[in-house]
Amino acid sequence: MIPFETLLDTLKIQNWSLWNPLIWGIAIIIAYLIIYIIRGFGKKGFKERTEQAKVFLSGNPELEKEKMHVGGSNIYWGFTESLKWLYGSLEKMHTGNASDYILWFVIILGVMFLIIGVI
Amino acid sequence: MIFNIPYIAVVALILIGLYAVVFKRNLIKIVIGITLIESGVNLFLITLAYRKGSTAPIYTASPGGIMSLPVPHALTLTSIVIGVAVLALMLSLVIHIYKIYGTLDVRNLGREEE
Amino acid sequence: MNMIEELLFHSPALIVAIPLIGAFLTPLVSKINDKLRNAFAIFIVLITTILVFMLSYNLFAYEGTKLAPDILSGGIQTYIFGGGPATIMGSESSFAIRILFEIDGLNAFMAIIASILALAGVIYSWSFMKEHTGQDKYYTLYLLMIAGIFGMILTGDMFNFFVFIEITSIAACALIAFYTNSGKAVDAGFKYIVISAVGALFILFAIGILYSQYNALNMAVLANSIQYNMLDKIALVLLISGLAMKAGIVPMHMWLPDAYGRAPSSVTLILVGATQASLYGIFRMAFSVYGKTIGNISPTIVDSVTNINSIGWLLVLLAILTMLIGVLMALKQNDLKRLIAFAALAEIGYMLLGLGVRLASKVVNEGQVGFNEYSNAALTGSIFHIMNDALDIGLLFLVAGAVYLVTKETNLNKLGGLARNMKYTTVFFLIGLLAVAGMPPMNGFSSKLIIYESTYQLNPIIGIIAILCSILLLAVFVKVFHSVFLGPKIPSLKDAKEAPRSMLLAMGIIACIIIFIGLFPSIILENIIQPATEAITNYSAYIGGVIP
Amino acid sequence: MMSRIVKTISNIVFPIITIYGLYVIAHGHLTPGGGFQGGAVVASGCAMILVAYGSVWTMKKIKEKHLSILESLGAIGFISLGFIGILLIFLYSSYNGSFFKNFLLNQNVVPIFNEIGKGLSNINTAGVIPLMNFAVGLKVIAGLFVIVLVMAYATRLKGEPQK
Repeated sequence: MIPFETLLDTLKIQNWSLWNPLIWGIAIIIAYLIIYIIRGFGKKGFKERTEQAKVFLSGNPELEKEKMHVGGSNIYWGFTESLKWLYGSLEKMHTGNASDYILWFVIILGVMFLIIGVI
Repeated sequence: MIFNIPYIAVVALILIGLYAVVFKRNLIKIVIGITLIESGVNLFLITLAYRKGSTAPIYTASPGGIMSLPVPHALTLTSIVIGVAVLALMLSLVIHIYKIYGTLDVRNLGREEE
Repeated sequence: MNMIEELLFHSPALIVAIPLIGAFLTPLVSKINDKLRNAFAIFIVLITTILVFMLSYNLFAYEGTKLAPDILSGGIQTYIFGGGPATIMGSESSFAIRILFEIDGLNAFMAIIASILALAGVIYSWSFMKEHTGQDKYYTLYLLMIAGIFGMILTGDMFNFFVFIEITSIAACALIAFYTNSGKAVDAGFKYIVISAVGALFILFAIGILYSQYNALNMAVLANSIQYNMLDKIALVLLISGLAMKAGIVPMHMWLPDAYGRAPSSVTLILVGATQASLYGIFRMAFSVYGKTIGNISPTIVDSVTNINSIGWLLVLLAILTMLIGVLMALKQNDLKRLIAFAALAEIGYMLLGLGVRLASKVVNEGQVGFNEYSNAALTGSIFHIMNDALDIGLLFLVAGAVYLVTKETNLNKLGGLARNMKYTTVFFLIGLLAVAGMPPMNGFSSKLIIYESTYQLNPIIGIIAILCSILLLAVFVKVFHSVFLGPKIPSLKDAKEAPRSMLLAMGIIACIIIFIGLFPSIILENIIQPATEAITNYSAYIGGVIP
Repeated sequence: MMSRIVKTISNIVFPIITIYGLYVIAHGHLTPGGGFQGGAVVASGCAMILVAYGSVWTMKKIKEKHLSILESLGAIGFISLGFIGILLIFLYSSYNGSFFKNFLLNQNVVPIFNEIGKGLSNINTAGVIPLMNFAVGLKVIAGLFVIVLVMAYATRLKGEPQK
């Protein structure tokens, strides 16, 4: 069990400890430097306008640049598809109808009253 | 028992108002429901102010004896003023909705596409 | 008293009154010149912001560096309207009759947030609203709403609180329905006014119940005499559920995506402030008005500890629902603003989680009531997260507004490749994304860390759910970042330009604050958040501000 | 658009309603009533004219813009009266001012306002409160009338010719 003061100390600048955001910032900068250096190694072997520069899509032909963009609704398609049962009921809940919003309010009012008033 | 009648009326007004807001599908009826709830709450405040046999709280014309409490009256007035503003705003929005959609049934409007 | 002290003494009233008089002067000023009116609105909000910062500096500064130490008593500044003493001696006992503003640490903290949002919003509006007609009404309502939010935050009177809620919701409703030619916007405005009218009426009902018992409307006087009997419990239920609906807690949240998604972006920014003010209301009711019974340690409540913990667990449950449903629905949205609105919902869940953990962590030990060690941390994280959420979500909404202004499009399927044309906006979005998801160098991280740690000690599963929701939030915004800013240029958006300068300035202000808080969280935590937490948990000091 | 009888009667009744409303506003601090109630009475008189003559005719006579300026003026007057309570500290250095201070009471500069209630005929007894009532009354008259006017104008029947 960590007391709050210890937790706060880990965030302080003076203590240079684990959760100090400055350390994380420096770590991210160092990581970028390393990436840049690794990229520099590969750059020697890279030649433009050869087979190297072409996009490889499992052997399929490359489409035009504009058609290659993955739209918003296509991202996480698998996730929403596998959770279809959940999303179906969630969408049914959002009726866009002011009366239903008030109905939920009344339900919560009742539940709260049961918990606070009766118990 | 007789002194509880105003409180029963308060609860009845609020429940009728909630019924209208929740189960009626016409925008105007929803607006009426909200006004009913507001009347219930105002009646509640007014009832709190009254004591048996009390007179209006005006010093210059007072016949003496106990007076009813003026603070809830002031609260009720403020609440009525706010109610007028809310009512006007709701009705003007209803006018706009009717102009755009041509209907006042809540089931036919307002659903956002997911 | 010299001039500065005099100004500071009157600043609580001026913070509300200056936007109010500015609101009613705006129609007259706009008769002269449009640019003058915009500058006038910025000027008014700037004065208010300066006053808020002076007030907060005076409240939070260490002893000896305060500007006017005489006007504070026990760290609380009380301002009485109309002058005179706060309480009057009756024939039997003293009773409070005057309307007063009582400002302790939490009030000042919330006022800082509201003033930053208001300043950014009004600067942003200069370019964002350029093309629209009816701007004088827009600015009138905007300033009115700012006045209402400040009133909600600063007031120390229950009925005044109700009045300012209504002022805020009337102005907000008219602003949400600002695009009156769009049916969806008008409908969102109608939903918002129905929700807030019903919620506010139930709050008024609760105020009536409290008034009938204790013959007082003043929060401090009520806090002094609260007994937690059956009627008080009913009033508590009405207050918390009414305010929770206005704050957008699941399952009463459905108005929030509609309203946030359809309002102009500059309005959404200030709506975030209104939602936070409602959340502040829950804090104030739980810890100050009911502070003697549910918010704090008192020897008289040993037999009702189970009850109080059950309230806490209920709030924790609602918070988990809010986080999960907010983030799951956000994952599926295809409309940019609606998506950010659901993300904002998830963020609200974190704040409520901290509050719930605090209330649920009461223990009885050998006849003594006490709090678990982590409960203070939970409350601190929750209060800190109010600030971070307002800034992050506000920044994201501003970016969404910039994207909308440039492309006239908010559908994610039709956007793409904007990073090539809108460099600064992209950087700002990236900052907002990292901050909302709670990545280390940004501000969301430190508050979320405190919330995770304290929640994990209450119940490990809840802590894990909170972390999971944060990861999902990152996933949500990676989707947005990819589909809006990355990818090849879309032909229809070829000639998109960078957002106008005033909008960049507004976004820049918020982004700078985010990075500053992110890099040095301990400065904010020690100087502002901890005094605010101490102020909210110390209900006897709050009572002492009115009843000596 | 109503018949000649309705128009004539409302012409006669309108001044009476207006005077009654102004009475309620002016005696707001002595009797039940005040700015809002009196303003609502006057505005209902204006609404009667609106019903009798039709919204198109009324819109020609009274512009919506002017009414909103009147409304703003009322609100500004109300808040300015609150501000004067603070601003008086610039005039008198020892003045103990605050927002919404009743600065007309207990002072020697304008002694006519310095009285305390004697009866229903003494209107000058409450200091700044009657002035605030007038400001609120102005705002309510203009505000309510503009609401009714705009609503009536927005929902007029376009197909039917208005005489």
